[in-house]
Amino acid sequence: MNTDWLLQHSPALIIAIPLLAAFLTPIIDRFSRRARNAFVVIVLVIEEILVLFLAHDVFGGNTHIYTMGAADPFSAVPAQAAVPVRIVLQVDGMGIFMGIISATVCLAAGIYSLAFVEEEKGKGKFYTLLLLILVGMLGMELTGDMFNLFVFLEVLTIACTALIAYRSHHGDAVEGAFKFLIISSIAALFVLFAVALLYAQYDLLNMAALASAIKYTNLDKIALVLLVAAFVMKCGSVPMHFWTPDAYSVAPASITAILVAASQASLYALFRICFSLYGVTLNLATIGGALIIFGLLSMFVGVTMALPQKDIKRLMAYHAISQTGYMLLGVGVGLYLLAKPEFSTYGIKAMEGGIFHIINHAMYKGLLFLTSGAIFYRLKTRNLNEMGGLGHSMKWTAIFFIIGALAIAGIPPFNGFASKLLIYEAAYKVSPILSIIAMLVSILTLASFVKVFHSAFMGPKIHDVEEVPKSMLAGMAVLTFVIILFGLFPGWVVGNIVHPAAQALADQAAYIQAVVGG
Amino acid sequence: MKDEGMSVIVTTIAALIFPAIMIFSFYVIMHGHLTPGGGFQGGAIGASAIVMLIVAYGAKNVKKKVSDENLSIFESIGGLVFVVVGLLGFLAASTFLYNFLVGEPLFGTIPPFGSNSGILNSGGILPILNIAVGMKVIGGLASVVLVMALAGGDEE
Amino acid sequence: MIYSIPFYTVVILILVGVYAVIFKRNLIKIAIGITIIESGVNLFLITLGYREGGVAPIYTNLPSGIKIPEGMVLPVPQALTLTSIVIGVAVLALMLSLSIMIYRHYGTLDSRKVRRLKE
Amino acid sequence: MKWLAFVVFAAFLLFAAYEIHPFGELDDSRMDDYIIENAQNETAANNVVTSVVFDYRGYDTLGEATVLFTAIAGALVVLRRVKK
Repeated sequence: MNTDWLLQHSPALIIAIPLLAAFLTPIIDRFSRRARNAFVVIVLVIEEILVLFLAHDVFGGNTHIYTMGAADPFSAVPAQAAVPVRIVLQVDGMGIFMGIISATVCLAAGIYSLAFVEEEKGKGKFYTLLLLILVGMLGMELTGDMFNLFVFLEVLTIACTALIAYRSHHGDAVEGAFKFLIISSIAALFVLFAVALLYAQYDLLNMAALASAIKYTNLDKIALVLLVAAFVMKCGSVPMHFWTPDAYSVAPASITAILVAASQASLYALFRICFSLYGVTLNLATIGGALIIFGLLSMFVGVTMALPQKDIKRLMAYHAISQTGYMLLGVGVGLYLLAKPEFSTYGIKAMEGGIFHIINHAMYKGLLFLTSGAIFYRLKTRNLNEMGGLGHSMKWTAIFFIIGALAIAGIPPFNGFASKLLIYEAAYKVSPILSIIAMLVSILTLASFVKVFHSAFMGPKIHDVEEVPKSMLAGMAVLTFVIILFGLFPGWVVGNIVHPAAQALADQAAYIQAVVGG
Repeated sequence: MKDEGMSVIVTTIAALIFPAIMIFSFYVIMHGHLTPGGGFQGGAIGASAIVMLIVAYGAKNVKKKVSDENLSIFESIGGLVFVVVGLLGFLAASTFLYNFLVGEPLFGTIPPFGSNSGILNSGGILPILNIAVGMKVIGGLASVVLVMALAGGDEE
Repeated sequence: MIYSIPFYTVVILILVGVYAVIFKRNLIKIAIGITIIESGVNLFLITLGYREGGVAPIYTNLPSGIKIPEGMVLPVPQALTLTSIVIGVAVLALMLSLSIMIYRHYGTLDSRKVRRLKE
Repeated sequence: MKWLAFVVFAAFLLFAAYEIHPFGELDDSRMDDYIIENAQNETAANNVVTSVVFDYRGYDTLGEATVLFTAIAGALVVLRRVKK
């Protein structure tokens, strides 16, 4: 059991361990609830450690390849064949970066759920599905195969739907889940159709091999349009954003936090398709421009819709749309500038901003949803008008909320500021108007959260409630810790985590080389 | 018609052909590596046998014999077998899901290249995975239909 | 043109499904629409694997005189189709469960009458 | 508006069907030819489709079994009885 062996096999283990645990959970649940809770938390912690362990090596500059079922995991292309035949897991900086997000958010949400989800008959299934969401996200993020991406997209979709509808005795939960499922399955069928179009021409399913063979025929362009449309739908950007508030607001809070990470997995897939599959030879400025427009619209529509909301989770869901806009803006500006040689350093910088914002957003939006869940846990309402004076009794929740709110508004000591600054700087190179709009949205975000804070936590004490249970506080503390850590050392984080991820996306040749060339 | 199920003729015939369908399902699963078919197809056939019982006898009567909980445990075991075989592939040999039984006495006979009449004892891990998936599909589809039938039943 | 009839069939199937999803109000009809789109995509996958005059890629009792590999149809699309059919069944199962719950809460399957969520 | 989207989508699909290779004449089949030729030796099974499903793309099948498991767990969660 040496570390080299573990490192080589960790891509497969990262998928296999939660999957095994998911199959075991219903069986353990029959014997003891306590054992099941301990088991789930231990699995989530092991998962986090494994992901960080692999990430440490990947960020050192190694891209990991793992060929499923082959005699040698590192040779993707068999000796007599010219192309990869089996499914290849390909872990580069960007993939494992998203893996860190997924594992961390699931860990926090898992701990939080111990007390949050009321003890009832279906809780064994709740944890099974939570582990399956983790499997789906990690499967999407580590895979190097188009059809496999589709399969894990479906795992993720179905597990998410089931958990959105977890409180199925409320009609609106089932309804939000139905909407989510319709949109997601149409998106998934688009992806499948696009995969079939690519397969028809090149007889390949491996992304790296496809990227090296692709010829930009009309069919490839159709496939690109379908893929982009599908993943834009799934990540909750503007033209197809209407499922987001419905689904986010009805799910249990811990699941909403995971849903944020899950829609970012779709965002990751979008970036992977644009950069690694279609890559540099495509007209980057066009795609970049499209992403910028999607981003701006999402930012603006999200924040303006958020302002009048009375339901705390709907409000936060609209902010999630607006924050997705920042990520699209950052990466879109990056693409746009990379196409112009004189600005390419700013291009990388913009992408770093966009990618850094992904992890920041997962952390602070996750934290905010968890705090809203804490309020719901005590008051049994999501309506802002019925809240008030909670600052007196729920001190820790209030503190966590302040940290999250300041981070989302981009106030200096917290992590949101670091990533937004990178985006502002680079967007300024494209057009000053972009930066101004981005800042304006930021201010509106702050205003909106000040309003929430005021109506929920300030004022006279009207509700006689206690602080939430310890495990919920622990779940929130995990995310707060990450936020503060990133806020205090943004330079280190950008240099050692975000930069390798951005580099991995921008460098298509290395991505192809890892599978086909080696 | 609600809970009691259908007439005597229907229930008797259903009970008679139930074992035949299950045997056919097992045949399709076991010959998955030789003829068209496999775990999913055979599993779907087996699940349809149970669905036939649900239709003929009524969901409540079936639930007395096999509860949906038990069926979903059955399914979990199928999934576990799949993952464990995958993990064995990588503990015993090289990678996750490696076909480590090729060349071994159990299921390991390599058939002669080209047309042959089929050797049941071949296929490496494929027959085992077929059985695992078959268990999964029988348990899964039957339990979901059972739960839906029960959910639709008690309207009042 | 005449040789591409399977592809046009695929297009028609997908369009029928999309029509049902966009214009129909009944939740069960929407579910059926998604299933039809899915059949279309599955049909597309399986037609991609056809090779002129090919037989099924199974060696058991293979007729003599078949050229390998040119005389066999492609196996990978069949495997992909199998996978996507099962995924479709899974999606359908969940969708129908949700419809049952919606019917239980609202007593209707009409999507216009179910929108209690909007403020 | 809905009709416009529908018509655009239809034109889009028809264009794809027009562009694709004629039925039965493949552009490329390297990966599948390799599988057909080597499946018997590598997986010891006569049925090439089964060897693709469980061996070459066994990981997909694992994912698919997971999808089924997930959906059924989901259906059981959604339809479970909650005491009011």
